[in-house]
Amino acid sequence: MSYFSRRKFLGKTGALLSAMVAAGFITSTAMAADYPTAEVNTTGLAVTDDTVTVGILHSLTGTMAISETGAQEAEKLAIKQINESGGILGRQIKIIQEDGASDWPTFAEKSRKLLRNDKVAAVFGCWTSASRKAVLPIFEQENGILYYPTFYEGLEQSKNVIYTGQEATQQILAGLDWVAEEKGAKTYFLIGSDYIWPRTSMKIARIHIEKVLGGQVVGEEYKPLGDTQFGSIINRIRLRKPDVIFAAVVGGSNVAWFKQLNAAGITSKNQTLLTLSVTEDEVLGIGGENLEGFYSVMKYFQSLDNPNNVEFVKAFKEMHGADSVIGDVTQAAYLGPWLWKAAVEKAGSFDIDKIVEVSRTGEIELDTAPEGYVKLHPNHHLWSKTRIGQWNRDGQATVVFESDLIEPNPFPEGYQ
Amino acid sequence: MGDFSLQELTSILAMQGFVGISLFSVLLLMALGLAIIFGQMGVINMAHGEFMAMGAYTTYLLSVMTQTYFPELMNYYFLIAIVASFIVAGSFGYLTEYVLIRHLYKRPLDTLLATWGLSLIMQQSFRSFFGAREVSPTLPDWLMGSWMPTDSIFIPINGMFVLGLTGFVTLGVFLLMYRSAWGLNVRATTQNRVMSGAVGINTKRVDRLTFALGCGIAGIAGAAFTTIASTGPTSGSLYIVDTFMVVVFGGAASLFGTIASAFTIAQAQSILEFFISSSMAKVLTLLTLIIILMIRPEGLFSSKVRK
Amino acid sequence: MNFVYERFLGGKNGALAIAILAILILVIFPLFLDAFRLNLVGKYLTFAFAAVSLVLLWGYGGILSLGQGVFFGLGGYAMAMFLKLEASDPESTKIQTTPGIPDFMDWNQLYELPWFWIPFESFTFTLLAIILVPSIFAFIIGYSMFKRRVGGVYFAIITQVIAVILTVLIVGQQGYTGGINGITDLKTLNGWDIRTDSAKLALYFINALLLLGVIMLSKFILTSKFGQLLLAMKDKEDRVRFSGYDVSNFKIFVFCVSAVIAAIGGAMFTLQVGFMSPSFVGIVPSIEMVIFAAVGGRMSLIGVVYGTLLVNFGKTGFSETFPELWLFLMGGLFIAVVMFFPNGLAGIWNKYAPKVPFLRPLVNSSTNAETKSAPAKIESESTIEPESTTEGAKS
Amino acid sequence: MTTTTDFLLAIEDLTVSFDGFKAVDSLTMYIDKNELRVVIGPNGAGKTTLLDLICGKTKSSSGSISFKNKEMTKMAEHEIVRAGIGRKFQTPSIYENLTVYQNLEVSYPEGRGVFGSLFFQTTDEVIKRVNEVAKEIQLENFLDTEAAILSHGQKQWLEIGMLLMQDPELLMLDEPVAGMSAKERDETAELLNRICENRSVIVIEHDMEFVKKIARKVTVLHQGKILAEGTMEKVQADEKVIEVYLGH
Repeated sequence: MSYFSRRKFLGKTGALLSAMVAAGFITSTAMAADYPTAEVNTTGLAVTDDTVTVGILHSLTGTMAISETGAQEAEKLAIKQINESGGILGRQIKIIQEDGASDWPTFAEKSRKLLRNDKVAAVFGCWTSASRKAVLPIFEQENGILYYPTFYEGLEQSKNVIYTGQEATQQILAGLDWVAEEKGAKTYFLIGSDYIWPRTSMKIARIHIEKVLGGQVVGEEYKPLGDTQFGSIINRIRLRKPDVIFAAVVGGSNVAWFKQLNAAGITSKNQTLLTLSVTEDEVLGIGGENLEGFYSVMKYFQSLDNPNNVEFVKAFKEMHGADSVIGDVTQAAYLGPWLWKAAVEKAGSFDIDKIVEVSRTGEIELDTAPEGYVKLHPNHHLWSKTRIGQWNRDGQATVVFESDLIEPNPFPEGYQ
Repeated sequence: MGDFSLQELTSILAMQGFVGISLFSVLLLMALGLAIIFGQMGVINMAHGEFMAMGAYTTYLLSVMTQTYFPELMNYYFLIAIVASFIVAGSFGYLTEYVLIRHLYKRPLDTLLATWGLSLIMQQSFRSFFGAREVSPTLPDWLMGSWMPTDSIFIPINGMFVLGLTGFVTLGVFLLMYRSAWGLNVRATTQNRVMSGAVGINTKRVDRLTFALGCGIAGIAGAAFTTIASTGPTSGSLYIVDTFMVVVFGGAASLFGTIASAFTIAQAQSILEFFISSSMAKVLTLLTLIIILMIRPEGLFSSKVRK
Repeated sequence: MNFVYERFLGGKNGALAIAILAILILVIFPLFLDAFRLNLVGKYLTFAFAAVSLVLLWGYGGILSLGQGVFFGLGGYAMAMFLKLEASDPESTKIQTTPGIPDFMDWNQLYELPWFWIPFESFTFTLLAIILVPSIFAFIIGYSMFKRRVGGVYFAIITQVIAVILTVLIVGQQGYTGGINGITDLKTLNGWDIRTDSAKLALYFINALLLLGVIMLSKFILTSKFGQLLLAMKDKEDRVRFSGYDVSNFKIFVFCVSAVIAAIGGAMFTLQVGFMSPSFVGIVPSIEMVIFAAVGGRMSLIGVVYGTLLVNFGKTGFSETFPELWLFLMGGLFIAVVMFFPNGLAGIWNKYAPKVPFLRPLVNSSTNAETKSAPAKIESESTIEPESTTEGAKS
Repeated sequence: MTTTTDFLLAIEDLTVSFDGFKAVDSLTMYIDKNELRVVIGPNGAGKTTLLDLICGKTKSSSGSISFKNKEMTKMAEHEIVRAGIGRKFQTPSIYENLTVYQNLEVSYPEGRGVFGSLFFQTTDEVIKRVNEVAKEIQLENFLDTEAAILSHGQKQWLEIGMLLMQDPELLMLDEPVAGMSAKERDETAELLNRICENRSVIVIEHDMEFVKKIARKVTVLHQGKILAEGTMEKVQADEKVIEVYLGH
């Protein structure tokens, strides 16, 4: 997390990696021999007889570093575990990490560097939609593959991107259905930060509330990113008295929003609140006492009680410190390298086109995901369950609802 | 809509009024330090937000330490944290003046740039030492929740606390600047630096202490804002532009101007915000300010002084 | 010809400096850098436009604008709007509710092209807009500020606030502007695919030539009486005024010119990078542009190009290896330049190059020889504070 | 409202107040063509403010200033200069980082507009004029010297030279010999006597010895009002003047 501990960690894994390569040398060459480099890599990617190079591209500096830290930690954990278990097609994975610096053009520049100069076989990275939009043309032009971990607004489906987080309908619809049914909600107040993801999410939510649930939207508000004054909006909420506040506020604003909500006397005792934008990462900044009793809708919570997750949490804490927390995106980022491994092994090749081809079959699946079984849909998104967690004072959530596997639908008919 | 009673409407009105006052106190607390420095030396401190964040992190550290070593004192640590924030940010400000600012007095625009460089370094230091994620000091229970003068009026306690603290700090600054011997020195130096030096005022020391005082107040603001907003490496930069506007709009070297300016901006923003979207409210407020400044470049509240 | 030689190139020394820069960016970079790095340099050179604009405005005019990103952005957005319309033909947007409009409009429930987008279907209009929109905007700001004698720190802050307003507006009105994502996925320019390597190479050369052209134009301005008056104003504004010059007109003009120069950079940025976003409009990019100029030497048209290249190479290089250290270095560099080398690289070159025998012929050439004057000192800025801040009365 | 006069400059009923304090109070004063007028008065009498008002640096509260029968009070500073009024400041106000030559050239009254200045060419006529003026102010051997390193007296002369470049009909000098050596004072007095031959000059001065050398008509200001006016001898004999200024 901090500068020093990260350095320590880098040193540690460095040593670990070399030790592992040495130890695993015989098995990996034996396996790699079954997959000659010339055959598994026909497009000149950075694949040698015993290594394959991938890129990690997240913001380590700037405002987004807050959110992206967990994602890149999870990706490194997954890669380390894959390497420990013999690598991929008998090859150890090497990482080139680049800093997007919370700046979209920098993301574009770095992704071009990774694809063009470093010839990486895959890239795990990006967090905001803006950064993804900035790199997308480059991935399509250079024919690279990006594993993108964040839950996002949908309306996109690129051959060169695998979306390991949920698209908007997966996350939103199940949550709204639950709150309508369980809480008997009729009136909704929508609030978000002013950019594409909250706006698209709220658009979908409004249509669902009005057309499907027969409820009423009594307010829809957007705050500029970084704004920290929520008093006026809180008063408007009081005026409209919604059954449910449906929130998608992000970043520093998010902290101010919950602190001021709590101080204004709006707590879970008198108000139902469902948010799309609070994971365990955010709770650290907001403080559990300000969130207690409110609900988040996510596909993953750190408290999930299944063997995969218990092991994942343990491994993550071993690698990144006992007090680290794991949020939805962190888990989705962790899936990236594993999904890539599954695709490469199924294709028997590192070639992007072949990976895309097998990804399109809808047969790439993971039994070992911390969130439970997931399967890649031909539209490059994941089938996943949606869960509702109620926050406790200690910053962990109690899962109060879990849906069936939901089909990803990035271009939802009737919701556009 | 439409189905609420007169009493509810009055309550909302009262609470909305408090929103404006609360924003006013936030703006004023941030602007005070900046205004003192700007009024005294014509220097705009671009790292002001980072001095604020320094206060916020000091509060966070104290909260963690108290929780670990003296959990029974959790109710009181916050008061100590405010003082500590003042001292930490103030000392660092003192150091900054000594190392950086004093070499640049004749070049105000360069000071602006140098303090920007400083703010980059400070932000990255926060990130390196505290991590990129936001932190949240545990607040004492008495700062949570709201005060209810009637059944339907909720006044946030943290908002009142910030308001009270702002009043206290403003009063302190007033007494210091206008009722103390030291304040007389400061004002004399502002009026005529050469003459003040000639009559035996140590103008360098006055500058250094003024800068430290301004930064220290930013530290207090940081401590106070942990109750209402986030603490992260870049938290300070969220406030900085609004704060500049308060200072510029209020006119230099006038405590009253700063107060009046903060009040006007806060009321305009919060009233507009109630009717139109926040983004547009912000755009409109800033735009109006710029237009007024074009008409009255000396700031709205400074009196005409002969040249 | 002699006129051109003296005024646009700045005489023998100036011509030599421009020639060296031209060889570097037109010959050496294209020969020795791979396509990716060359494209990066192309991007950096678009920032150099902004840095050059700051030499005129800040170095000579003494007017610090912390909102140069506004103009960079206006130019960039104008170009992006044209390219986006070309990329949004009905065929490639047929999955949208309303085919034929940019994708982000469709996502934001717009069903037809907003009126202010329509003229951007014309390339000629777009080129005109890149020049005219920033200059009109700068004229309005400049007129209302400089006629009221707002300057110094006040002007810096007001330009900064304008940058904030524009950013909030772009982000908040995403149906019309693409919001925080910006305008992305730009493909062709009048049918020419700008994403290919050959197109990028061609754009690189166009950009480099434009930059050299802008530098020569700036040189012309600075070697004229106008340039001398700028320096004179920075030193003793009242003297210039009481010599019969309308000082504000000069400031407005130099502000407009600097706006146009930055806007050209922005337009070239969009073409080479393939998108435009509000992250170039706000405070941070605007101040970074000032950093480029400060590091290169605020008084040197050529120096700031090297400054821009150096800072950006540093940024890219360092962030590949030590991302955390970069901000420390950048902040430290900035403080160091302001405190110890107010004339930046150009100043250092001026000071130390004469001590190296074979560099001696080059000295003065790549430095601030824009006017015939001796190297101008960085004086205390002519802060034209509003009247009230000047205390004391003389009688 | 202004009456038509033969005077070059007619100041009538001029008042300016700052927050109620009247720095110049209902002042009326006339300057003839080719007149050299010296204005004296104790500190705070309103002397510099008067010059500020004439050249437009300060705007009057009421009253009129008419130059060649043209009202000046509403005009911008540069327009007043172009009408033919030149003003020298109390402390030498020259461009320190330009050479003497450039200081003078920049003051040449052509290419005064934005575009005019962009395409301004240094013609032989300009060079001739610069050399003439440089000779007049005894700086002909310093043309390539950076102005910053001139002596204080030379800076004062340079500023006068910059004004002469524009050939103004009215020249206003605010304490032109302040800080000069005795020799420089004498030379300045000669310079003033030379240049006032075909223009009017207003001089503000404290140094009575110097005033005696140049003065033909003296105006004494006190508290923003005219206390006395006339020849040096007459003024020196005036009781009120002795009381507030000359006496002690």
